Amino acid sequence: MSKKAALEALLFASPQPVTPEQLARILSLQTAQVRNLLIRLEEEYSDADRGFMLEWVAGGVRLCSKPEFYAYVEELGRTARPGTLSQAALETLAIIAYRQPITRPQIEVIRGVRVDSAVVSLIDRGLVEEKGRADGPGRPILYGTTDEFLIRFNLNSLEDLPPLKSSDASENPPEQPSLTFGS
Amino acid sequence: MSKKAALEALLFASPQPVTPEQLARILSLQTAQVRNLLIRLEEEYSDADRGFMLEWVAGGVRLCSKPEFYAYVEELGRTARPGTLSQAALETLAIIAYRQPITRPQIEVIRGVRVDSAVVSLIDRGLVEEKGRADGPGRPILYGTTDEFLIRFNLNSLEDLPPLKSSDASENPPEQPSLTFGS
Amino acid sequence: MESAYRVKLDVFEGPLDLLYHLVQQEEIDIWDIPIAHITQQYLAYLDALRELDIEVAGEFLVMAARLVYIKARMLLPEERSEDAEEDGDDPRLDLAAALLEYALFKEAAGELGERGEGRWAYLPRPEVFAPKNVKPTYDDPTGGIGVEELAKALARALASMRPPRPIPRPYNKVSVAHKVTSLRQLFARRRRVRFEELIQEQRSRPEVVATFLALLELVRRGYLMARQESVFGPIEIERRAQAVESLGDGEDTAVEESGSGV
Repeated sequence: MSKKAALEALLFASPQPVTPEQLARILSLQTAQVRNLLIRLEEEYSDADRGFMLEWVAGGVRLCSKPEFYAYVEELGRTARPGTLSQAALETLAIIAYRQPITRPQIEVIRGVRVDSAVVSLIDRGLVEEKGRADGPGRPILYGTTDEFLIRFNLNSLEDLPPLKSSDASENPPEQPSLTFGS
Repeated sequence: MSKKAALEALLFASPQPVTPEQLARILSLQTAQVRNLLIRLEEEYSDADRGFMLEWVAGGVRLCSKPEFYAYVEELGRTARPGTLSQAALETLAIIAYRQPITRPQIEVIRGVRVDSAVVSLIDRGLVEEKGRADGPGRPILYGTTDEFLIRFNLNSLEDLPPLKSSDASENPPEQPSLTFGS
Repeated sequence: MESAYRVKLDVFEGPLDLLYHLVQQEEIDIWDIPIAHITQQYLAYLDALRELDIEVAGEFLVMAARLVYIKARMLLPEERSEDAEEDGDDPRLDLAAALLEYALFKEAAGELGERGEGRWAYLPRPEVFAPKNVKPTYDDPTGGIGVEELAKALARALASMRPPRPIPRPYNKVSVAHKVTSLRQLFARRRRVRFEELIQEQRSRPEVVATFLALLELVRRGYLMARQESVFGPIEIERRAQAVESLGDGEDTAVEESGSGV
């Protein structure tokens, strides 16, 4: 088995810098041998055709992406998430769209569960934003939909939202005797 | 700037699988070009002198250390060996994988026992997640598998699951129209 | 505890697992299970468990009942309507179907297990190096849903909404002593009251508890007695005639101390 390959595997998988001494112990090699191998790896990685490098930092060596590619890597961080809305986010968005402005506790009364993360994800997506604060104890934040929301759903205004066609009678927010909004 | 190097930098920076489409968009390349580069990288890494490899999994690609070096990596203190899945968890996972989205009561009909704790443990391990709610009374939670499931079982997609087959020869009922396998 | 004999017991995941094992062990045609024989084996296994003091899960017992039921139905003379198919109402069919479906997934679970074997040895780059703290952008933040989906989602959310929970009234402290007093007043007027009636009058769980404790206290003091004519019959609470006078004020304070509220 190639000690060089094993060394590369160790560097690849280590979450923090490792010292040549540590590596030597794990690989049953002399520290000097490890240093030589590390120098060979460093040279190989320095080729312009390679995307990562070996870096000597306080406490040892580690691998990292080459700085000239940081812009790409950042872009990856932005787009890595899949676009589909979770069921929780979808229902939360629907409640906000039809009942805005609305506070988080009010949404939670309808959904019956906490909606913190759903609201955060909707804000991240630019579909929902804060719309001031409600009166009352604690003055909770009011949420509503954004212009981006209208554009994405191809709506001219909120009045273009399709009417609720269920037999549900509780369509008009002001008169809902059964709904105890707020905590 | 070498696109191959940039591609490697991206793979190197992403622990999660990324799709060729994502990579192509970030690098302003055609998906086909990205695929060709990925195949070249895969070949290079397959050399016995290299410590990590390229893997096509969960609909994308990722780099991972070669399994033959796991013993070394473990000594670094990075333990990845999870507790093995219990038979109960494995059976529950299989049912969810093949019949998703599925509710807990539906799983319990097939297994003939309660599966609460098995489902919880699968969620804890990140192999299973909620996928919305079923219609009907009580609107029970629907469960499905995660990308982590695909990675853990080395599947590119759910279509790669081997077809269900029984080891039992006497699989065909004499004649009874009332049998409804699955839902 | 030293056991004279040793039984090797396989662990089964549930009643279907056990049944499937028995069927396979005996190389039985799953569509023609000799139900009496299998039931006997099944029950024998449960007995073995009990002998080892292993608690048998409820699901195993439910299946045992189901087996016995099927066995009984097979013994009954068949009252077959003329147009019924030959095997149309064989009570074993549902069981066979359930067994087969379970077997499919047991098999699949085994394959999955093998597939996952050793997969942990493939380590990705550590999460700490993943690009972080970048606000994600989305090609389509809506995830491709249309506006009709929104209306449906709201209807769904409203439909599954539970009626608001009534705000629980803060429990008033209920004193056992107080209940003792009111029970005495009641039994001064009526000699005999049904236990059920006493409990039904109470408006909260603490009051039920206090009433019950007060009853016990009065029975202990010999003021009341409880009687039940038949097993599971109604319980009647009755005042003992000779005990009324023995209740002094001094004893009453003792109750107030012990029953300072629930």
